[in-house]
Amino acid sequence: MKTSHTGKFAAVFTALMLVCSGSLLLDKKVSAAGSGSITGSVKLTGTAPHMKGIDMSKDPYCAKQHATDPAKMENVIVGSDGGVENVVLYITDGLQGAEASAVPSDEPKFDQKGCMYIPHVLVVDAGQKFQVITSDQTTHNIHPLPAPGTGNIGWNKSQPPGAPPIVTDWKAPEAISVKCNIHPWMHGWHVVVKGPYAVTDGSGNYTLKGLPPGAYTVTAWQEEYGTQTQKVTVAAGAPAKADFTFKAK
Amino acid sequence: MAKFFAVTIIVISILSAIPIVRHTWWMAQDISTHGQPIDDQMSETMAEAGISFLASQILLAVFIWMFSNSKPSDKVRNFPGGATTMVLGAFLLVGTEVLALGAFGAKAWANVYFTPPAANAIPIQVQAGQFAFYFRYPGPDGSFGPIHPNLLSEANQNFFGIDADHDPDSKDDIVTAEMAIPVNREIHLLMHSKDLGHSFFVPELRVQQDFVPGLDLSMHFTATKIGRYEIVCTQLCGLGHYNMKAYLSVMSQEDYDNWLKKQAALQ
Amino acid sequence: MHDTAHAAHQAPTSFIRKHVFSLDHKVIGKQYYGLALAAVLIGMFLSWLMRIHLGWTNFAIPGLHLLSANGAPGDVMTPEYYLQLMTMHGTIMVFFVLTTAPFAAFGNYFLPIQVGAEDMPFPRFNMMSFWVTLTAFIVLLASFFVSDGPTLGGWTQYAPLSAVGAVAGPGEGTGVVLWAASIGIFCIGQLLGSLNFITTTLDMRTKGMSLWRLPMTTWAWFITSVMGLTAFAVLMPACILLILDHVAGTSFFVASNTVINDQLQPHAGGSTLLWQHLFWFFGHPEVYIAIVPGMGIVSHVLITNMRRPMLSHRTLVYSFGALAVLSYMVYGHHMFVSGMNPVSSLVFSFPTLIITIPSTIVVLIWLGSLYGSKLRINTASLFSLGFISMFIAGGVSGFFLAQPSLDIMLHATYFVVGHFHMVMGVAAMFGIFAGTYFWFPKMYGRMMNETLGKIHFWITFVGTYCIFMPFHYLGLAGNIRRYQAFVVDYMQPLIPVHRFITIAALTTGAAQLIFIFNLFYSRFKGEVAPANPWEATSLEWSTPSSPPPFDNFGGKLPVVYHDPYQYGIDGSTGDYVMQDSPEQIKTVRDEA
Amino acid sequence: MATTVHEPPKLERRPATSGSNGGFRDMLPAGGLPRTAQQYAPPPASTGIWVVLAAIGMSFAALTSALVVRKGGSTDWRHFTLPSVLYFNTLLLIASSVTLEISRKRVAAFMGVGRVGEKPLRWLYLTLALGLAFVAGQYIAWRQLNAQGLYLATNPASSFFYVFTAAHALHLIGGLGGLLRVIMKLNNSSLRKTTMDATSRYWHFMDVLWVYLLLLLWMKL
Repeated sequence: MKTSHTGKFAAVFTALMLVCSGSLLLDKKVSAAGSGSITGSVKLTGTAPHMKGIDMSKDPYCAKQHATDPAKMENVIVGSDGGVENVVLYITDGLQGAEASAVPSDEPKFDQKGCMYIPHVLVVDAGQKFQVITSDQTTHNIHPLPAPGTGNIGWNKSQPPGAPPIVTDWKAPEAISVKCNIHPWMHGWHVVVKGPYAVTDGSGNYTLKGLPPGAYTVTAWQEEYGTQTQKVTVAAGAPAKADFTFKAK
Repeated sequence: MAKFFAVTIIVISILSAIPIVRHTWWMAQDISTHGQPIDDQMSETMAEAGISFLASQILLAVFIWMFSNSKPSDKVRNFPGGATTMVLGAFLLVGTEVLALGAFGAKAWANVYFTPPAANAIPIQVQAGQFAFYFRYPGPDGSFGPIHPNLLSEANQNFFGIDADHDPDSKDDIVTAEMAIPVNREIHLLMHSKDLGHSFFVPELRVQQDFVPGLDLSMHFTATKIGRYEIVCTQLCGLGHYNMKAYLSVMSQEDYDNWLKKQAALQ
Repeated sequence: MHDTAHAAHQAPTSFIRKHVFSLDHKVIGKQYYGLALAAVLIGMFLSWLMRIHLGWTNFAIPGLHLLSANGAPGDVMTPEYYLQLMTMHGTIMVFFVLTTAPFAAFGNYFLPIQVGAEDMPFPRFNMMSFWVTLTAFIVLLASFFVSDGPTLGGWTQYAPLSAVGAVAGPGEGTGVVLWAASIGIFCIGQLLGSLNFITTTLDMRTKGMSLWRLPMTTWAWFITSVMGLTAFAVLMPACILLILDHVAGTSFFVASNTVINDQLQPHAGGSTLLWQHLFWFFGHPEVYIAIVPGMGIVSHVLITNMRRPMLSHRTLVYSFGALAVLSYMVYGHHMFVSGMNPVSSLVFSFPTLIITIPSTIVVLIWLGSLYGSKLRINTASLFSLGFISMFIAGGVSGFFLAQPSLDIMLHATYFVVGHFHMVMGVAAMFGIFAGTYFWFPKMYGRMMNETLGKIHFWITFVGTYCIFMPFHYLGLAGNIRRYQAFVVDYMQPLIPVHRFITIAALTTGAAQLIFIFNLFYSRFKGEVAPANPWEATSLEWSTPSSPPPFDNFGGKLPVVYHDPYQYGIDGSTGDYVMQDSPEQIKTVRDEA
Repeated sequence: MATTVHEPPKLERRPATSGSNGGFRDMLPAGGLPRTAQQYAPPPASTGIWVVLAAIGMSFAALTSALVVRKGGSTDWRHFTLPSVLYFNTLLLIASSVTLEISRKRVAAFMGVGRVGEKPLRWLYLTLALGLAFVAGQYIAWRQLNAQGLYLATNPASSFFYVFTAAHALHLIGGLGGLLRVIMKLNNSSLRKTTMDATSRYWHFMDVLWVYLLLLLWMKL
């Protein structure tokens, strides 16, 4: 239930949660266990696919938001040096129970802005709450489409302008495609993982933090090119290295 | 009470008629070559319906006024001619009236639906889906590639399930979110729905046609006035129905050609 | 079966058998009326929410989230919630109000009395028909409480939107299944009802009650029940097929290569037009099922208050019959632009135009009978005259919608909404009101309060025109129905009209509360009614008491000596002679 | 009311007052009691049954048109041969109609002589048995189709086959209920001729309906 009152309350609550979670993270840092990390970059070889421009003329409001910088598809975003953005890196093997089951208590936001999803790829821990918010003055419907039988149940809800955030979570690890039917071009991802994760920046670099020393399998997921894995051994102190390279189709 | 009621009926009927007569709210201006008969038919019907409406309402009011305060001594009288008059009246007046309407209407309908598109009509394919229209122009080769349902993907902006790598016809197809047509050129619109029932309605163009999944229909029309109009969906298709629309730009021939070039570049 | 009728004739003593699971057609009639009353209140409430949303789209209706947390986050209605309310409004009003109140409720109560019978021939079926209908209603309301909420497919529930399942939108999964189940069950109830109505009219008429001596109401109910029998018998299998498409994975209504949310649907080869054909074959007769009983009631009430028989009893009856027959030949006019063969559009348009002839005859006979009458003004007669006015207003817009060429401009616009609200919605409601004010004394032995009644009438009559006339203007201006907001550029100038309508609707709706109050106030505090307050002639006024005893005529069936409406004569009792009085009089013969 | 004959005594229709012929109850003495009215008027069951049959006929007509339309438009219609057991079932059903007619005659005779002597139940039981056998046969037919991998949703042809046969079977089971009722009432001697007639009319209609359905399915599937 979200009246304006509970809405305010939710906001305050969220703030509190953020504070707490911050302290929790600090707590994590001091514990020697999570001191290790993996860094690296994800690159694309071959010619990057052409990202078509998006014509939003159907909804004048959306079109106006992109009057100056036309929107483009975000399936594959390649930096100047071939680095791929929005690649998700997470641990598929080697995590001890504690790290695997630890669920961050902060609530990442999945915003609808200028009739696009920000971020295009939202990574959450299984069971971690996240918020779907809208900054647009047009009504969107949010329609995640998990594959049947994964344990995640799909839903389809509208958010009129100024509607309170939708706070929810996903039960099982899965890469879930999210779309808006009212604005068919709107497309994003909810990537649900277990344990620590990282997302590559504009130049394809990432750092996977909070890992105790040990041997791990790191998986890189890209929406068009699927997954790649590497075995990495993390020692205390010095960050381990893992670079990935996807081949353009 | 009764007299007041009679007056109320008359006042309401006249007030209801005024906006119609003054065209306060009326059909958008016609920009099609086939629209005139429809508009004539509309005014024709409006006149006859209006007369029947006012006549019978006023008659009702007058009778209420006349016969509501009769004295006990009054005798009940029959309407001259009785029921026979009524039946004849219904058959002769209304019957002939509506059948005449029907006949004229049939002609208006026929010249929309029973005429084949001209050979030089520009083929444009429209894809309806929750909740947007997308349009495909055949490009220089003048022919559309096939639609591969399994390739249909809004996420990849492949709204027609085009496989340009394997279908030569698809290579030069142009897909747009807005419909542009040259003025005074006949358009042959090929309608396809990828999911549910939708409808293609442009009031100014005097066209409305449902999309039927699994049944590809087509329409043809000519726009006679440059401008930007709206295409709306009139068939309930889900939560976004109210926002399922696209713009229709009627352009001069050269504007159209340039526009098409620009769109081709964007593919 | 038959001995159940016997059983029905020892008056029950236990409260349950008397008032709940009663076999008495009078109690069942009242139960139907109660159901319709509950339904109409819900339906009206939904329409208020819709109207507010249409006038002020982002207006937060305080507490709306309590109704549906998903449907109204922060009390602002979502598009899907609007459509869900709209669908429920339509379904509730058409099925559980317009079909139950004038037909099942009044019919059950008065048809047996008017033919001079002690009860319906199959009382158990009669009881079942009510409880089945109630079940249907509960099943429908249940869909408000399932996770996705009720279906948003509109009361016509067009396939494939209604058949592909939850992928098509909120409520298109469980919601549709519940809807189809509810309507399927409803059909059973109405079939049982029709069975009783038809057999009562044919077999239970008392001595001397020939067919031509039946009152207009009985004729209307009889004709309606014949329509109901055929129409609902078609809708039920359609609903079953729809449910199968959902739960059994069949493909009756879903075409091949349907791609929703970038996913190729597992259905193949279904015909989406098939649903429309099945539905409208039921749907158009349904319109007449809603309105013909109203016509009957209005004729009955008017005759009594005009103190004269109709110009021609028989012509009126024949016209009702013609309407019934034609209503099956015209259903295609709902599908002019549906992709049906344009030739068949023309074929359907002519019977549709011809149906105006019997309708006109009915109206002209009403008007012609008003002429030279001795009209008495009371709430019942006011509502009857209001009915005629509404029926005319709603009828003439049929001229437009019967023509395919104009349907191009008017299909799926507010013009259609205005048309059917006036001609079948409000007109039928006026019939129900007329019947209520007219028969209340018989049903409860007390008069309804006339002052409150007249206030109720005036606001309703004027309000109705303020609501539904503008609908036609909106339609002409191209305002599409089933839109939850008007983001289309050319519709935005029309929003003020919508605000006007909303205000009118809220006012008119509020006036209905006066009616509700009047019902309950008069039920207990109203002045005690004389045996025959309206000086009417038909048999329901010959019962020994009001309300009538358990077997209607106190153990002695009446014998009928006269045509139903012997008014405007010099009888010993006044200007009328009751059907069952043996008094010899110069009969008022009707012409034609 | 142990063994009272409920048939109306053969009165000639007296023309009611002012030349109007009223309801069937014109035969009733003026101002008769409702109870006696019950006795005199031919019970509405005989009218009611036709109403019921009309409704059922309508429903199956609707399903038929659905089949025609669905098949007309479709590219995915896969023909299959009907399980031969259906033809055997048809014979069973026709046979049951015959036995029912025989029992109807017997019952009429039995009631004619004032319901003395042995109650003619044998043929009724036989009809009941044949009816049950038919339903069982239909079930076997479904099993055979399942064995061929033809289920409700396999393709439109099989969908319609199951819908039609199931709908008919349900109605037929209703008929079986009617037969049981007749047998009960005959046992406690409260059976009315019209109840018997109504039941048998329903049963014969089911019979005819099935033959029609068989032809339809045989032609269309």
